[in-house]
Amino acid sequence: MTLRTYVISRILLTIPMIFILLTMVFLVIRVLPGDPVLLHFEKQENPAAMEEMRHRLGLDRPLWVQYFDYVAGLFRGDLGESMQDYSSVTQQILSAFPATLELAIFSMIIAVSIGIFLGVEASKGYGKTRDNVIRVFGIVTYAIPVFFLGMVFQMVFGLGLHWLPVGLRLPPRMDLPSGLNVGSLHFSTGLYTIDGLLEGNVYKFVEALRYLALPSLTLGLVLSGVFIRLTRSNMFETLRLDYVTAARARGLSETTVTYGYALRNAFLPVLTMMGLQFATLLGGAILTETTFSWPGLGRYIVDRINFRDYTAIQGAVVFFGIFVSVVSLVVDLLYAYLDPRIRL
Amino acid sequence: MVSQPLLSVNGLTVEYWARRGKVRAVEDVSFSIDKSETLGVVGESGCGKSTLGLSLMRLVPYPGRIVKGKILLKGRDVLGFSASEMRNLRGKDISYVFQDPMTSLNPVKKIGAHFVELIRAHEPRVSEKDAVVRTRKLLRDVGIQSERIGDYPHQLSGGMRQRVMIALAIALNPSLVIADEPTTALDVIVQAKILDLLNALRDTYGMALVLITHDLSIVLERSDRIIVMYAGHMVEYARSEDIYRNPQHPYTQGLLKAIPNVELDEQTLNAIAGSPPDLLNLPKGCRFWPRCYCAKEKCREEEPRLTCTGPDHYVRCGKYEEGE
Amino acid sequence: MDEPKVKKSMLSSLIPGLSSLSQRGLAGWLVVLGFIMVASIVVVTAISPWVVPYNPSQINVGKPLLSPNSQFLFGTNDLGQDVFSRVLSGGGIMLEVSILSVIICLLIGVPLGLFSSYAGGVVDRFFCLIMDSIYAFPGLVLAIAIAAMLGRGVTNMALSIAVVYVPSYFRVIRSQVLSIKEMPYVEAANAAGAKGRTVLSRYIFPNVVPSIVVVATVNFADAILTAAGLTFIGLGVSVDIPDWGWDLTNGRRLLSSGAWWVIAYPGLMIILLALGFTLMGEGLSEMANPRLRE
Amino acid sequence: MKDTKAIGRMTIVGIVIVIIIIAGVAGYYFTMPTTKLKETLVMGTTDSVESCLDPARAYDYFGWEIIQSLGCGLVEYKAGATGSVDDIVPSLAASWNVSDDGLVWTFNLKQGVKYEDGTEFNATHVKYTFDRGIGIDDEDGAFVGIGYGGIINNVTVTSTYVAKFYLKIPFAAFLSLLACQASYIVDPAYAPMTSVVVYAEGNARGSHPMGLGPYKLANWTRTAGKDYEMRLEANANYWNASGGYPKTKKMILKFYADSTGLALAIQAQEIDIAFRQLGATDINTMKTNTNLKVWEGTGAFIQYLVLQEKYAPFNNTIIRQAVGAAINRTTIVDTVFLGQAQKLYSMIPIGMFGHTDAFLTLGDPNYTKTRELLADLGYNETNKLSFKLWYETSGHYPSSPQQAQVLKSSLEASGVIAVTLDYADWPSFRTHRQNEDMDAYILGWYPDYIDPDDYIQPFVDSSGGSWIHHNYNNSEMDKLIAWARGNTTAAARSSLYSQIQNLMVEDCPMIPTYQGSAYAVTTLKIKGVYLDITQSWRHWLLYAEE
Repeated sequence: MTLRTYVISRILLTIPMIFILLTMVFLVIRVLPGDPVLLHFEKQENPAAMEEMRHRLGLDRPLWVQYFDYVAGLFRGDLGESMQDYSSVTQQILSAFPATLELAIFSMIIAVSIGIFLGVEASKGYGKTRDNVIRVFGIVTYAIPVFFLGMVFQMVFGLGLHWLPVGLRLPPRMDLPSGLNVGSLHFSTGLYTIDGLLEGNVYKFVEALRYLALPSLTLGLVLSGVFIRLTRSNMFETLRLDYVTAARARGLSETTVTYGYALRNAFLPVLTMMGLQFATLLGGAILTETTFSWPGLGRYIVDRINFRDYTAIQGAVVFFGIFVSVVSLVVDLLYAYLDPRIRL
Repeated sequence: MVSQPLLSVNGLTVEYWARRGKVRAVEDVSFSIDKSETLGVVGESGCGKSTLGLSLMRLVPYPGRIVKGKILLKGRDVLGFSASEMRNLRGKDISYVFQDPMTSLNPVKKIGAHFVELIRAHEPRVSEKDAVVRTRKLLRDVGIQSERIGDYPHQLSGGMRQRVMIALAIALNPSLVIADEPTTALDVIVQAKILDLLNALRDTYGMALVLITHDLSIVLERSDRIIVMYAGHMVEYARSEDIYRNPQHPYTQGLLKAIPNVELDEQTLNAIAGSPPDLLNLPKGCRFWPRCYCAKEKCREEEPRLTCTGPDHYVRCGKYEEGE
Repeated sequence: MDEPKVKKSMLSSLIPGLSSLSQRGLAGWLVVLGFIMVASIVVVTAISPWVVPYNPSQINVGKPLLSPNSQFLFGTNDLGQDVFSRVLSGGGIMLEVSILSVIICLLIGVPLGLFSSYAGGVVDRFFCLIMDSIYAFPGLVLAIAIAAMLGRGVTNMALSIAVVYVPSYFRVIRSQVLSIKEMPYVEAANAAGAKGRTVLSRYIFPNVVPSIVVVATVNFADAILTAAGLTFIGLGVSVDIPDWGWDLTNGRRLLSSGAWWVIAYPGLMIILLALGFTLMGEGLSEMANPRLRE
Repeated sequence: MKDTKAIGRMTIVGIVIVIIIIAGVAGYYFTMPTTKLKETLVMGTTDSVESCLDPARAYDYFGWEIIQSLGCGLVEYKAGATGSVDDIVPSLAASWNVSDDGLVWTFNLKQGVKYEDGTEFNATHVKYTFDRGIGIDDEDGAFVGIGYGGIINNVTVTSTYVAKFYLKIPFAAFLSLLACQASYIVDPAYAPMTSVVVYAEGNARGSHPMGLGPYKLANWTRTAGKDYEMRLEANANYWNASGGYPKTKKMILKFYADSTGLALAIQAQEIDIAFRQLGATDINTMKTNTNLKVWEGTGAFIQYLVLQEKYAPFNNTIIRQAVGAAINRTTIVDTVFLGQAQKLYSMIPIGMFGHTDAFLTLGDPNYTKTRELLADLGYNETNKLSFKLWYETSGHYPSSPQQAQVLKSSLEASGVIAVTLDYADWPSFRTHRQNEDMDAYILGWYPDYIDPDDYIQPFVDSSGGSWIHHNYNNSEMDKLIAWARGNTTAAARSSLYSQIQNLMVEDCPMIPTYQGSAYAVTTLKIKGVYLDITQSWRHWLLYAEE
């Protein structure tokens, strides 16, 4: 099948999934017990006020109407207004997202590079000590609660050795990076590392990295196990394939054989796994953000749960869902592009 | 007269160390090849002929290893080579054509890339451009339009891929090419073509050829000498016409009988009864006796030695041991 | 005719595996090791009421925040409770939640998987779509949302975790069934006109069991970690029951005062438990489908 | 030449890399900020503005803290106040007087006071402020919460600089009410009459209606509905600018998710000031830290145990007293707060006039009394009085789970009481309170205005205390409260309050447990920290000393 048809079908597949997801979240939030409006008020002595709010949030309408409003709103990119301070949930989420994105990207980079490196190392000898050690390492990292690892890092590298900061995204005294400013036009990504560079301020960039180090290392390490395992097994499979032996028989160097032949083919499954693991990663991000007081979406959800801010929780969860689906879509398309057998 | 052979193998023994014990896939094999001559290696699957082929390039897959023997290429002991020396040797002095062309090319690399990579790995000073030029010529030599240089393996037919493999094998015109069942994965018409191509190239490039196959008929007319292997042993080693006219080992005779003979209108095709032994628990004595029509008490007791029964004719069978 | 043979080959991947572990190399040892870890933790938690040196919920058994010493092996927490006693008896919640959630998953995922894949066609496609969309979703996020809506308590935690992991059961079962459906003896049975239910229960289900065991084992670890996560963001259980999850959460406030022992020990226990199950799962799965065995 | 081509590529790559590295290192040192500005202080907190900075709605500690720096009231408490009326000093009002019936208050305003944008302040703005606050009648807001509508009848402007307040009831605590941040004057130019001013991204000035305060809001960034960064800059038009206020020109406020983050930051000296809410253990560790100064102050925050009188067991006064006698306040203060709090035996905080240790008569604890009281009702070691004690888990009050555990153990120490703990996040907790389905629950109270009335009327007055839903009402109590409110002489009021407190002990509708102390931690060079009973955090008095 051609790339075009593949892309189209893949996108078509994504749409119903997102819809199911939306519906699921809606049901979870609306159908499960608890009256959001009641929960909002300190004193519930003024039924008029509660009615007014119920109306304002459209909760006085029948469920199916609410559902359609909600879906329609989503298409307008409107996730409703926070029940705690009536401000736009969309705006709140977008303001929190860059922090999460930055954390996610760096964690993923760390996880994948650790995973691939160790996976390849392990694959250099099945059942040898090195292999087993790496394997066990992978299994152990998988079994560590991410927030526990985070706290340990905070204690060791933050409190103990004073190497790295353990909270926030930049030193308190430092102004937030402004991003790119050319004359009147202003462009910033909200990713402090990138904005720092755009601003041409290397110091900020470095600081941003320092503050990013522990959180992303924590999350990346916990996630690396999956990639180690996957790379390892794929490497073993590809390393036994004829074309690898053939390459050796042509006298190509081990590096070329391992990376150019074995890994290049073992990498595609790893790529798909990246797509899948992104979901896990965002889950872990919630806990990591809470541990490192990282001002991202994860902490947003946790805060809102404490406020019982239904619209916000719903919005954030949906946003996560859509984001993940989009990422996995992109990854799959990338896969299709990278794998010549699908491309064409 | 003592002219040094291109490759001479002496008492080569290869073992696989599986969890359940050691397996001798190749045991005490000795032979030699001269420049631009063809050696056929024949035997049922699992007789160790592929292992033999690979071991010549020290590519025996884990957990196998060469435990005994000597491999002399132009007088230099290959087993003594360092890793880098081996790399230089592989593909440049000896090259290998694998059984299944479908899986022998890197699916994510273009055809051309394979060549360029190979050439520049061995001749780093060659520029990309020149490498490409050479590649086009090589492809033409093996009968593929050079436009295919930009294709991916999966875009080529099996036969074409095998041609590519061959082209790769001869790219640095090595003195020896080992072809391991180069045609079994292909359909009959293509088979002949590929084999002829190999022969043609052998003549033009003047290289020696080791042709490994399970099909005696293929090697009979195409090779100068033939090794017949059974259960890791070299049971007979002789010039092909000797093998054809006077096969001495019962197994060889069996193989010959199994070839459909066109001249005879009266067909008596009788395959050898039974199946090769499990290398993990070999029968005591001669490894072939359970299937041998003329097995004697002695065969069950002691393992026969390789005996010379004529000019360049060696057999491993009790019948021909002196004292008979 | 060759039904018994196939059946055996599937099951043998498991039962003899357990019997003759040592020959299974690393895989075998993984299972043994994991089993020992889990078993010992379960036992400790079970007998803890009789062996704890102090009542784990009793405050001020010692001064607050004593570092580990001869009297309090693991030190004391901010309320002067004995960390050691709490570590011994704190596994209850984790185990309850994980066991419960795995049971729920089995009860929902397995039948659904069997049915859907055996029925095939539209039904199958429908279920797959739903399961995939749950599966693709950030598990913890979903669990948190559901748990937050359901409110506190072991059952609710287990439920919210189960929802997230049912798909992984579903998928495994399904892929298994699809392959087994093609097995000659199943087709023979179908040809012989056996009823769908019979085929499912007598021919297919027994062969799915090994992979179910594997999934469940691995899932235990996930369940435990998720439960810990839920507790960490305050969706756990009431504080008068000692619980590692809560101790970790609580210990976080004490981090800045350097009281490492308050979190270290409960943290390690959670790791041990999760690790135990992961090791078992790893070993079992390698036995069930020996891809890389020589 | 083939080679040169190959080599060429390599060298180019190499050169590029080298250049990047050099540029990077150079850039790093070039852009490294030079020594930090003296006139800027960085303060860290775990607080965050809950809804907005508009007095018409803001009803949270931090919202008020900022409002106080951006705005001004007619009167204010002088730094170091103890809560007595004499501590209330003129701010925007130069002087004032009250009619004998206590129903009419007249304020003469300072003249020539300007808003930060230079417009003149006058009496109409006073009227505007209160009409607006009462008019908007925001259910979440302080005007409703405190019940301005029930106190103020209307405000009139008699001349440019004279405003008159007509009250519905004689209200002794009126000055303290005006001193609280909800009564701060708003700038009509920025405060629409009928709607609340909320956070506007990228528009700090438009995000609040104040403008008479020592500071201007230079920048306010919220992410994820929480404060992310705030910058205060001196307001040149502040009426007391001539007096050298604010002492520090710039204030940067940094927001931490939790006490741990804040503690780590101040320990690393990344910030100059850490205020609210550091954990008790953190305070202790920092007391031993020679690079930090720990400031301690009286707190006006109290916590107490509410007993649901709607149904058994606590519909029985004896049982309530029995429980009241079984509270071990020492363990709460020492174990949960490591001594950084005070045992509280009255709803009126220690250090405020009218306070008596009324509940001490029940004992602290007096388990024999508990046993006796319960024995008559047939409770004993075998048949224990058992009930559910609820706590909240949203961090709305400091270390609620710990308190709950301590309370449980102290109650059970009596041997005749069995407590099971249950919890809910704050909103659900509130709803449970409304539904009146919690046997006993922990609540806390930050004062609105600093007066005994604010610690009595909202709790045990049948109308004022209805929000607690403890179903306690006692006409006798209501009468006493009304008198205490109306009376203007401090002496008479304190005697009334002591009667009220004794009556509370008899009825035991709620049991005070402790009074929090306020703590701030700063680096050694920071001066001008005042932690008095008003709970006000006065940014404009803070300064760093060389």
